[in-house]
Amino acid sequence: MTVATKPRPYKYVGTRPVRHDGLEKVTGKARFAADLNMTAQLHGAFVRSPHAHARIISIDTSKAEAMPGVKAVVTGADFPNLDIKHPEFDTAVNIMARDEALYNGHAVAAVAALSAKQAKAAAAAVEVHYEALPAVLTIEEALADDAPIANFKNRTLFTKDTEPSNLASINQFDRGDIAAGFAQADIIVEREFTTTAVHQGYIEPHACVADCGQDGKVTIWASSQGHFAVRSKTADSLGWSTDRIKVIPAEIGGGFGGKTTIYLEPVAALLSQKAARPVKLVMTREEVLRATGPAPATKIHAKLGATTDGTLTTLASTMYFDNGSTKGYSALTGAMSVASYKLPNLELHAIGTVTNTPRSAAYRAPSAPQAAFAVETLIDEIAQHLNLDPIELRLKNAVVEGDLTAMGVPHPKIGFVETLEAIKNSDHYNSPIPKGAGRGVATGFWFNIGEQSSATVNLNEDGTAAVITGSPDIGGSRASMALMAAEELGLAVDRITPIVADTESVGFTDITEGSRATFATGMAVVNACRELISELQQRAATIRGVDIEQVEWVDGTAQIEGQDPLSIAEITALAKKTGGPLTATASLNAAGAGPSFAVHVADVAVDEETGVAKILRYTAAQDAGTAIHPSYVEGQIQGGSVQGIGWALNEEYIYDSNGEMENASFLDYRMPVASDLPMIDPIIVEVPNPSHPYGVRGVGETGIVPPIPTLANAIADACGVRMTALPMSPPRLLAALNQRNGN
Amino acid sequence: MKYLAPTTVDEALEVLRGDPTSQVFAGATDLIPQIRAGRPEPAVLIDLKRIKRLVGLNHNNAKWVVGAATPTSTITANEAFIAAFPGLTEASGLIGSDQIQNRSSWGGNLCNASPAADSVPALIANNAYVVVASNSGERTVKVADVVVAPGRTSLRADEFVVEFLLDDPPPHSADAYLRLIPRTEMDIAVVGAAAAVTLQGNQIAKARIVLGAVAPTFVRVHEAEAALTGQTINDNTLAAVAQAARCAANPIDDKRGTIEYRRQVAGVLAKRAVILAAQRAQGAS
Amino acid sequence: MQRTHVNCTVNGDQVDFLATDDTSLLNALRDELGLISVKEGCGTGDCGACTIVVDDKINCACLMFAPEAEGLTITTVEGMALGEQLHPLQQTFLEGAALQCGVCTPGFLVAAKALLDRNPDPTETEIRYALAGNLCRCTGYDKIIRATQEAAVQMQTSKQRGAST
Amino acid sequence: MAVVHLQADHRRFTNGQNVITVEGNTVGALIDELEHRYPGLGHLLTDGASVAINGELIPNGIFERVEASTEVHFIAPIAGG
Repeated sequence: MTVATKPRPYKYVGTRPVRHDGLEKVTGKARFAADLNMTAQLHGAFVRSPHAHARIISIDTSKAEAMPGVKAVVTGADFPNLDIKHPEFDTAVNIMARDEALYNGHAVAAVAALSAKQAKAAAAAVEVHYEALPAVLTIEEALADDAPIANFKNRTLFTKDTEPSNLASINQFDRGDIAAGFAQADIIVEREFTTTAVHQGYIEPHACVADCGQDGKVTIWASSQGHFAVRSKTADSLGWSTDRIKVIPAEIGGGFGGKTTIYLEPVAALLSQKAARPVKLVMTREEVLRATGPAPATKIHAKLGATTDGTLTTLASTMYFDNGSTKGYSALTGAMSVASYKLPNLELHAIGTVTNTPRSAAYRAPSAPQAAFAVETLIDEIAQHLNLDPIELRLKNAVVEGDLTAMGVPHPKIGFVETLEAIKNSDHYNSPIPKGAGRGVATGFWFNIGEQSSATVNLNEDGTAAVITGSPDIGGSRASMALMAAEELGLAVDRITPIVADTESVGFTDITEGSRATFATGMAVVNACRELISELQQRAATIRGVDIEQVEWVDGTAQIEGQDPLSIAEITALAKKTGGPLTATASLNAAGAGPSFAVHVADVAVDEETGVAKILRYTAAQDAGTAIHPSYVEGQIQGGSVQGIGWALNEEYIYDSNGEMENASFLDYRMPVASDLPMIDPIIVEVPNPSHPYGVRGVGETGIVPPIPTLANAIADACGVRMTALPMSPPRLLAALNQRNGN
Repeated sequence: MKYLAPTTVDEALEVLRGDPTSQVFAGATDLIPQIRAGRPEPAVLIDLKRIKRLVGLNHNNAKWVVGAATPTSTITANEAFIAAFPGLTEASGLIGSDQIQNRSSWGGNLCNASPAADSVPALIANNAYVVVASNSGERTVKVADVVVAPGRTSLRADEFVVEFLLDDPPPHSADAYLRLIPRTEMDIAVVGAAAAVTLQGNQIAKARIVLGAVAPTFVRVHEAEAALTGQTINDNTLAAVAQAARCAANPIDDKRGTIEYRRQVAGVLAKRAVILAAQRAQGAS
Repeated sequence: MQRTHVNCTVNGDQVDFLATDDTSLLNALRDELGLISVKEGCGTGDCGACTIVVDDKINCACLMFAPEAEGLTITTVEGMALGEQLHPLQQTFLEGAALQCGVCTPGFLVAAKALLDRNPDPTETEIRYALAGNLCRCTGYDKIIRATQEAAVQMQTSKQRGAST
Repeated sequence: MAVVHLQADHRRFTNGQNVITVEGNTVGALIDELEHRYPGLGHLLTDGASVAINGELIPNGIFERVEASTEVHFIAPIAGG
């Protein structure tokens, strides 16, 4: 279902063609990184720290090197030591430990051998002498007065501190006067929330193949969200110049933020250089869970005040986000994501911690779901206390264009109110709550970003086209690029081939993250098409012997008054005689990313004897700006919702006292399966972003923000318990029910 | 590692005699993940699925003989078996996804010796036996006596389970199995409870109640059985069943559940399994 | 290292390969036969990305030793289309946008086909449980369930049409 | 000359001031001037902040021209997943 603010004026944009890469994916031909094999290829394996924190005294690789089939071994000593202030310092250290192992699972050496089995055996034969150091595993432990230092190279961001500390970053945002604000409030609710680390859970483990030539140049086939970033991070980690590295994007089997950073590529490149043969590295699922980025665990204290008419006056919150082994921005983005309400008085403290757990990575609207869990729960409680409809209360306080975000900048044109109204008017919200169940509502927001993108559009001799970009396609973006090009050129979408090109075949393009691909790369595609259209007009003028001013471009044809129109195919057929090939390239650093808002509603039944929560019905509305390919916009909304549902109900990192992850498998890291869920009904709201030629906002991230509080609020409605710790798994929910019952 | 697929029990025994560190397997759905997780690799893998006697169900003279390597999906597709043992069917059908169901077997589920195995509480509740083969001949053992500790069975290294024996349930009898997992599929039981009851009029003439995943091995809840015997199903008897199950549970805290949770839910599931089994028994001939 | 010569039928072809005895069938299919649709998402039977049909029943290829394949008939998604004619499920997955990254798609298609072969008219709940052994992290399953329902309808309709002519 | 809005984090450099009028024709010049007046702040604004001009996030801020009435917000960096 789509709710648009005005009728759609487009011929192709907004239609649902079969995606161009679909056929390969339903016939099993699509090549992901682990599917690629090179002649004379070696297989790699890692040696990983069994300690959560240890000094690496020595590494003896001699036994491993002497084993059958072993062709190369690398350790931290083979990598350059970056300056501690280098932006990729932490990435490089995370890829291969130097003198300090920072978490259980941290790579300390790697081996390449003829077979994967030989590599594994050799990795087991690498002798590492560790001196175990005291470890900190939780936010509380990191903050304790006598806490050991988790990472001796960590310096706190946004401070002048030069000594190691367990704080990753400290930030504060404020406006108004919170003391006055709380004094003005008639009702104040205050709670503490905790969440554990969760994983992005992409089904494809990290994989790459690197082939280093005698000239020292390496070609890397990688599954990533951004192959230009793979190139730059690999170059930085190795101290190589960028021109030595070419990265060819393989199909990517899910990322959700987790493949915005790298783990394997510099190691594969170095092993390949040492062995003078191609090297393939593929992580096991256990390695993925133990050694790649989860989303941060959090501890959030929040206090919210409102007047009896439901006006939110004041929010004060202290948010701790655990970055894992190295610093990051998680706390900052978490705190900034609390931006959906006018809230005249605000004070947010955002503190990142460092612990001896895997380095956290971005995960879909990074840090916003945790913050929304806190704030949207408190809003629900206020609505409950004041006996107000939760949507009405939010409508009363919802930000509109010109209202300030948490960081103080005014919002551009946004569709929060429209999205709230879409749920308010939905069949779901107006249906009776099933007997014995509860209903919850919550909202979410994500900024979305622009960044750099490039696109080249080539017209072929027969008038078909290739649209070449540098944005890896993780959720159908190739189809979106083709649709925008089709709309611009007036060319049927199946006559356009969208291509994701390697780092040497298209202009620099930032990572597919921050819901930016359709927005920013789409803008580059549109710009290239527009340049191409001027050229087509020029060629048409030449063919017909008229001035270019007399040529109009209408619906894929050059129109000249009094003459038959010229189609693209007719113009390209004469390209050789009118000036050569028809091609255009555009690059940009996109401004004007439009925030996207989501509002979810869920009906949940709770088995009060076992603590099992079952979702009976789920509806998710989100402002897409404009849905270029509505099916894939719905897919983003549905996928984000279900990741949020998993986070809410069952997903969690469980460490033993030594910091070893106890549930590093898909059996015990419990992501939702099909039978856990109802249909996820999507409602696309369209409030176009004025800064994009087609009004795109970007839809990838916001969908994961509301589910946690939506389900927490539904559970509260169903059985009267306020869940403040994730996951809301059966043992936790039953314990809360027991407490409610006074047991 | 060496793979062998004998076609007779004797051939398999011969291999076992030659190398007692050999590992027999049927579906390998537990074995392969265990090897991946670092369990020592056996020198010889003995695939039992090519031995005809180990695959299939037979129903003769009110007795069921089920090959130890029979895929659980074969068992749960047998209409007569489903009618006779709805609870054991449920339990067998809960061992993993459809993909796993086509590989998993009672023999593997039992000999993996996890206290969380789904089929075993229901087999014990139905008083099942196994035929165990060794070079000194065959012997019959109660399923209840096979698992002695987590990961450990009472079988000797040169023995393996050939088949399961079950009697048809007496008239007015039925069974049920319930388990608690956080998801709806693809999990290991946090608590499992099986009940088999025989009715005489409105009263329970006989009951067997067995818990899984709440102690180092499976727990027969004799007190609950005693509380039911000669009684009707009512709030009092059910409360007694739940109380007895909670007391019988001796669980651990681990990544799958807490002591408190397992104990409490053992009571809930035991009670619900009894209700379900009794309802079925009322409808049974 | 013990290697076994394995003969089996894969996607209708008689094939043979040499496999180290402890190799998983997943690795043998990928490395020896080039069937890259069989993906390793977990290696422990928990994600279904390597779902294949073995003698008419779905299995996780990661939970089989390669020598077990001797004499068996195996089908992967590479063998699902009839020449250029996609299986109705492949068509409805494409048209219904039932895939995003596509890495779990082959496993889902194989599992869904096995379901429809055995139960041509499944309920939504039956589909959800039949596909519970396959993890998808992109779609939230919604469009996969709908595409399977749609394929069931199409297959029923074309069967009826076939029967009436 | 422009009106610069700083976040709470930056105020420790500016004795608590969060709205400051600064001389300069470009964002870069504003940063230089702020660094001159409040040593350490410039580094934070260059490496650890995004820039919004009259409410719109500007990706490559330092060369952006500013006028007397321009509102410049230095805000925390935003990424995505």
